[in-house]
Amino acid sequence: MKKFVWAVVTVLVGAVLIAAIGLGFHDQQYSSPYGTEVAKSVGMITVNGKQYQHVVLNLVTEPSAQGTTSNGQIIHPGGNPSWPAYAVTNEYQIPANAVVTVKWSQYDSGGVVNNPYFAKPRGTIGGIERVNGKPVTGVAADNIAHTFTLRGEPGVDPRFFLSVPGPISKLGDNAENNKGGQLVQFSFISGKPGLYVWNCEFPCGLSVGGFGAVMSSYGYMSGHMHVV
Amino acid sequence: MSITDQQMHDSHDDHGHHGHYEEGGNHHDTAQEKHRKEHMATWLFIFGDVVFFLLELFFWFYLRANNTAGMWRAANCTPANGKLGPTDEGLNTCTDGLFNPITHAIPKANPVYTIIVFALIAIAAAFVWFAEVQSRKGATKKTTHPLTALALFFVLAAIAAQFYQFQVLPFTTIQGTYASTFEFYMGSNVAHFLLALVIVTGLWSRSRLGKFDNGKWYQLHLSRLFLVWVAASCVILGLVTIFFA
Amino acid sequence: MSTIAPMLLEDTKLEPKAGGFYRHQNFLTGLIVGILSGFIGWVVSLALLQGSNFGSDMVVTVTLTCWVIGFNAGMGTFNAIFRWILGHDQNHEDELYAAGVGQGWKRYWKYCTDHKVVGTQYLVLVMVLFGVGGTLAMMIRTQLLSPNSRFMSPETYNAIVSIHGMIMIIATIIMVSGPFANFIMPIMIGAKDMAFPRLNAMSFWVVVSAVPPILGSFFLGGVPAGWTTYAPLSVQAPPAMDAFAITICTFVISVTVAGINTLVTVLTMRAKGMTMGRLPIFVWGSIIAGGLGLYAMPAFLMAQSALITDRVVGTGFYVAEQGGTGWLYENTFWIMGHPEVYVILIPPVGALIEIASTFARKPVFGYKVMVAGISGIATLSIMVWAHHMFTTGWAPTLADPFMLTTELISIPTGIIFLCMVGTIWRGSIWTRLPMYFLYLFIFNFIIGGITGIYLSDVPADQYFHGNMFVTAHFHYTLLGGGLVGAMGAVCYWFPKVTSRMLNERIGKTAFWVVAIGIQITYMAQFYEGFQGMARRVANYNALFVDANRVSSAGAYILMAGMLIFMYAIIHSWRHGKKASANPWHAKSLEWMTLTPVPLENFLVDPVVTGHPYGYGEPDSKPVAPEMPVPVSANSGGSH
Amino acid sequence: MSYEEKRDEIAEEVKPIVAHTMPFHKKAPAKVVYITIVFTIIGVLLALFLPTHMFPFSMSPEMHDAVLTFVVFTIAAAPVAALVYAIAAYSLIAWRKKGANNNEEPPEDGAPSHGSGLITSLWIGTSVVLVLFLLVWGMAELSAETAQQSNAIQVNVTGQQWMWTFSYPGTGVTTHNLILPEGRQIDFNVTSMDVTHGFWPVEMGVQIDANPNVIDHIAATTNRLGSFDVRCSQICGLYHAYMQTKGTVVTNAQFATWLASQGASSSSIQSYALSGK
Repeated sequence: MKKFVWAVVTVLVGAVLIAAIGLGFHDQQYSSPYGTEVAKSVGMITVNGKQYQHVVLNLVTEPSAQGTTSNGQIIHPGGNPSWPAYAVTNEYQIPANAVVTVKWSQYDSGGVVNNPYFAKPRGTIGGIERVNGKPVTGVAADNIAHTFTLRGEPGVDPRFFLSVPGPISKLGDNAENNKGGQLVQFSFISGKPGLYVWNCEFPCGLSVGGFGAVMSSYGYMSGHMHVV
Repeated sequence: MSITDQQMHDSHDDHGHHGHYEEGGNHHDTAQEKHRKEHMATWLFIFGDVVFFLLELFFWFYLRANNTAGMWRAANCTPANGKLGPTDEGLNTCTDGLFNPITHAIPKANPVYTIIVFALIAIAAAFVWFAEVQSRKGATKKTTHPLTALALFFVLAAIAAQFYQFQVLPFTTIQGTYASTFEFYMGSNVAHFLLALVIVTGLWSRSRLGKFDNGKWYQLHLSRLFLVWVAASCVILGLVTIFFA
Repeated sequence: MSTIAPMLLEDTKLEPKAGGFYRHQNFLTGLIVGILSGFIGWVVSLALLQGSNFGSDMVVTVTLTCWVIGFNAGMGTFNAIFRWILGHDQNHEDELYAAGVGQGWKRYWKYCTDHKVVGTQYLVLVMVLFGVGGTLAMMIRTQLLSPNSRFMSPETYNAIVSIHGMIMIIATIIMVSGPFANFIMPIMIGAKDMAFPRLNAMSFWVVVSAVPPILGSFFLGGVPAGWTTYAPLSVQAPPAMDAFAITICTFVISVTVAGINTLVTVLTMRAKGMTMGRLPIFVWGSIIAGGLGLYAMPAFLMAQSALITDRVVGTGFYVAEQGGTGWLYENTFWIMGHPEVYVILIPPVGALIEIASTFARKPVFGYKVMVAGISGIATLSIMVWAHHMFTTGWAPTLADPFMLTTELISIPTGIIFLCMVGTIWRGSIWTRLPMYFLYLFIFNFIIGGITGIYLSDVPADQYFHGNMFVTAHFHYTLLGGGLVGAMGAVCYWFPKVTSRMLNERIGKTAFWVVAIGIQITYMAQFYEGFQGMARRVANYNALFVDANRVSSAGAYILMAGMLIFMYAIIHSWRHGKKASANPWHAKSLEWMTLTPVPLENFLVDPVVTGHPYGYGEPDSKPVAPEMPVPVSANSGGSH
Repeated sequence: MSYEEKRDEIAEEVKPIVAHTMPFHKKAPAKVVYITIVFTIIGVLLALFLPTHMFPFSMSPEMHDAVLTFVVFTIAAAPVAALVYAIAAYSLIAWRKKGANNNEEPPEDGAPSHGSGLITSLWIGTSVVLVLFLLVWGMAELSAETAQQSNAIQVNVTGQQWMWTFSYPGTGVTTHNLILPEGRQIDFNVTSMDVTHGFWPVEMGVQIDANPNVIDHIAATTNRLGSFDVRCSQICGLYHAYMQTKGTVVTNAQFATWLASQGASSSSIQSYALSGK
């Protein structure tokens, strides 16, 4: 009998140990210290004869993850200074079935996107985006810094899709944090409630396809969109 | 049931010729058993190395067959056409390994250095073989020591020549799969030569101490087996790089 | 009787000779020298290489290579080579010291040449590796408890999937070949040790040095490419991939050395009368697996060293832009990968045949057919690699021939089943713990084998490939078959290895929990596969949630079972009932010597007069359980 | 002391365990056959009725082939598995013995048989026949699937980290949601921008890797309206799990309308629809 008590104790100790290791793996994730950026409501809007709640979400892309934003916050404490990043967090929250207007300040340099499909805005209202206030149906495929590509998660709404390219900084290859910004503005109608992922489809990393390094590391050019 | 003579004979060789083998070694064994084991192990090691070697050849011929452009890049990857586009969406830039576009033709390796390298290691193997033959004839360290010293010299020369070839190659590893495979072959030569260096240094040092005197030739024999294989693999790789470039 | 070799029976103190620094080397010096050497490598490479192309990959590669070399230098792996070069060959006393005489428990932390010490070291290492791999498996199943799980990021999830896979592959390759082909196999053939005791110790400590790099990969960005690390994804991966590849290259050295050692031992060191026709099936399994490893591992070395050069010096073997192709990696990898599956499986199958014969109290059914079957599997396994590549687009015209060779493997596999159930048939089934695992093996391996048939067929494989069905299939074979067989082997040889009996009540509890856990976990995964869930995904469609929850629940049960089994081992090792020399009244040679087994195994050189399965034979010679018997005393059953 | 003397001395000291020849169990084989038949029937019934509940809805003859192959192979394998299970189970039930001394000592020995050439030959012969059947079945299915049909159309599939894009050559239309016309053989030309991906339109029952700088071909025929999943079956990095999308099979008229709505000219739609080889 005593042996069986000890066997149970072993199982419990093992389970606790494994759970502790699990927490270790868990804690290193989703580690943006700045929490979730929530879109601000700006009233109601009518699109195609239908009334929606209208919210505004601010995005920033910076060329150096270890630099600071215009608020003086370090984007990725301890991050690689040569890696670009979405600032200051990579977690966003928008309401479901609402019109979301995104104001995206893009400060990074760039080049040719792998697939010209991503040089055009996809899934935005009217199929357009505004670059510094000017409506355009796309950015030249060799003038792209990043894209904001949002898709429905497998469990939520796999048909939901949004992708918008951002042109390279006005400073070109000498891009600096918070300098030479391009303001990209676009609106889309959000999908069902749930957790969506977004990432960048511009090859801003190293190695094969430009998708190594920063692009394979979660939290710089990738993150979550909470649709509530 | 009694043990028959045949069964007694099955697993025990006769114990008669200790004189031909070096004494000592594993406390379980007679020298002859030790020789038999090490002989078998040497061949098994060579077997594993042969598998690796055949795969090296496979890499060479597979990549060569797969690519038609200079330096074995993809067929459409020529200086004139900087894009790889299997479908109309494809915009993979045709680059070297560092994202630089390919803009000029690159010469292939000079076979002279390849020949020098495999000649040197073959000579080293030949000296070890000669030392073994002499030792089998009962030679003393007066003969084996100079011979192994010469072998050591040629192994070192082969290593130096191989590194020199690295220096004078007209291409670098990143410039196409011909360059990659060629330099991989050279790397595998270096690895072999370093192993040979350890062995031949041992032979040289031990022959100086007279360890191969009085017909104790078996370590020379095993070393010779391996060195001949190293030389053979180097020669075959070299000829492949020359005739199937 | 005890006058034959008193020095070997008693734990005689051998005083270290003054000045022999190599006698003071142990795991601690290995760690110190390894870390120091790695640190120096890091500093130097950082100064010289960082900032150049592929800089961080170079730094990681140099640092970890320095660690591996340094650890082994500190451990004493290279001593023999230096001594050979200098002409200071070991004398008899040195060898006794190296074999651990007079060092008590400390010898387990040393470069000890005694095959029994090495076997025990391997047993502990295997348990540790299964603990690590199992913990990672629990992470995976926890992440998959729900769709949109936020337990881990996809990056960490991919890293865990990859390292779980590789750790488990390493652990399963050595799970029987390590402990039992080292501890038991030489005794089974009546040898005094392995053919090359120093290489034997080397094979162990080299694996030990290979473990930290692969675990370190978690701190280097994680390996995102699965255990197969298909290029070019693995070329794109973070520096963790360099650590992974260094682990593989190091591990290959260990398996190669161990394979050579096993083959030479069996081919040259059999006792008098131990003809090849009298070898226990386990010994056949060990040498066939050893030989197969000798064929497979160089291919792994080739695949991974070309990957390292792609990452570190910019060669283009697998990079399309430079003219390379991932198919080259895939071919080379599976030329290793399929034989490797049988390197894993054949030794446990051999052990289970021993168990079947001992606990059914019957000779092995069709000894020669069984050996032919195992050899047939090994031979065919080198000709089937491209069935892993049916859907890669490589050489579609080769689908038919590879379908043929793959399906042919079911013939020798069928023979193994025939011999197993044939041995049980009309036996006296003695239901001790090892026999339970034989039954579980038969149950699981039939499922694993039959699900393999669908995967061998190209039209069906086009649905099941890259799908959870494959995951469930190979877990049924490697865990449900291989690991279960290894657990049976642990139970069977536990008394010989530890001198104590395994507590069967705890063991049987563990058995039932494990058996049920396996069925729940992997049946649910088959179901996910039918439904169409892809492998290695951090997130899945809500449609799969039920099957995933069942599978995770099963995995937790499995974890509990494994922990109970671990407790049974640890408890029995410390407090178990003292074992007699031959508690199973078995007839093979390892039971004919004392427990604990003395150095050099036998007090009198054994002479074998028959095959080891003489159960139920009228002229069977008596078996002396506790005696230092000089004879495998059973008759030569004619066959 | 010589070896023989020592051995004889030990042999005298130890009490021999009496070998026991088990009586021949006349009815055992018949009973095993009964159990085998029962197990086989269970297996066949499961094979016949379970797959329809497990596999997703079939959208193509290729998927139908995969399910059919699963059923047929299960039926072929059922008797083999049943026989092994029956022998193991029967042996355990009929010949299980508790050992002496509270199960510490083994029971008496079993039948000293070393095997049977007849049974072994029968077993191997049967496996050879089964393997031949599997092979012939597989080859027949494979050649049927790879046959080119006259109404085939081309679809270019591009995998990249971590998206699928599909284009219809000549029309200039590119999409991330795969739209296919009904009743056509679709020739997928699959390639990748970066690493290896696995193009897997799940309910279409086919699968092929997308490799950089190579075009792989796979064909499937749409024989039903509806939607299906497209997943990546080859681990491809960070967002591998998210690299999936929906496909839809629509009527030919709807398909043409959709192409037009995406900006394809009517002449390009016309020539695309006739693009089959």
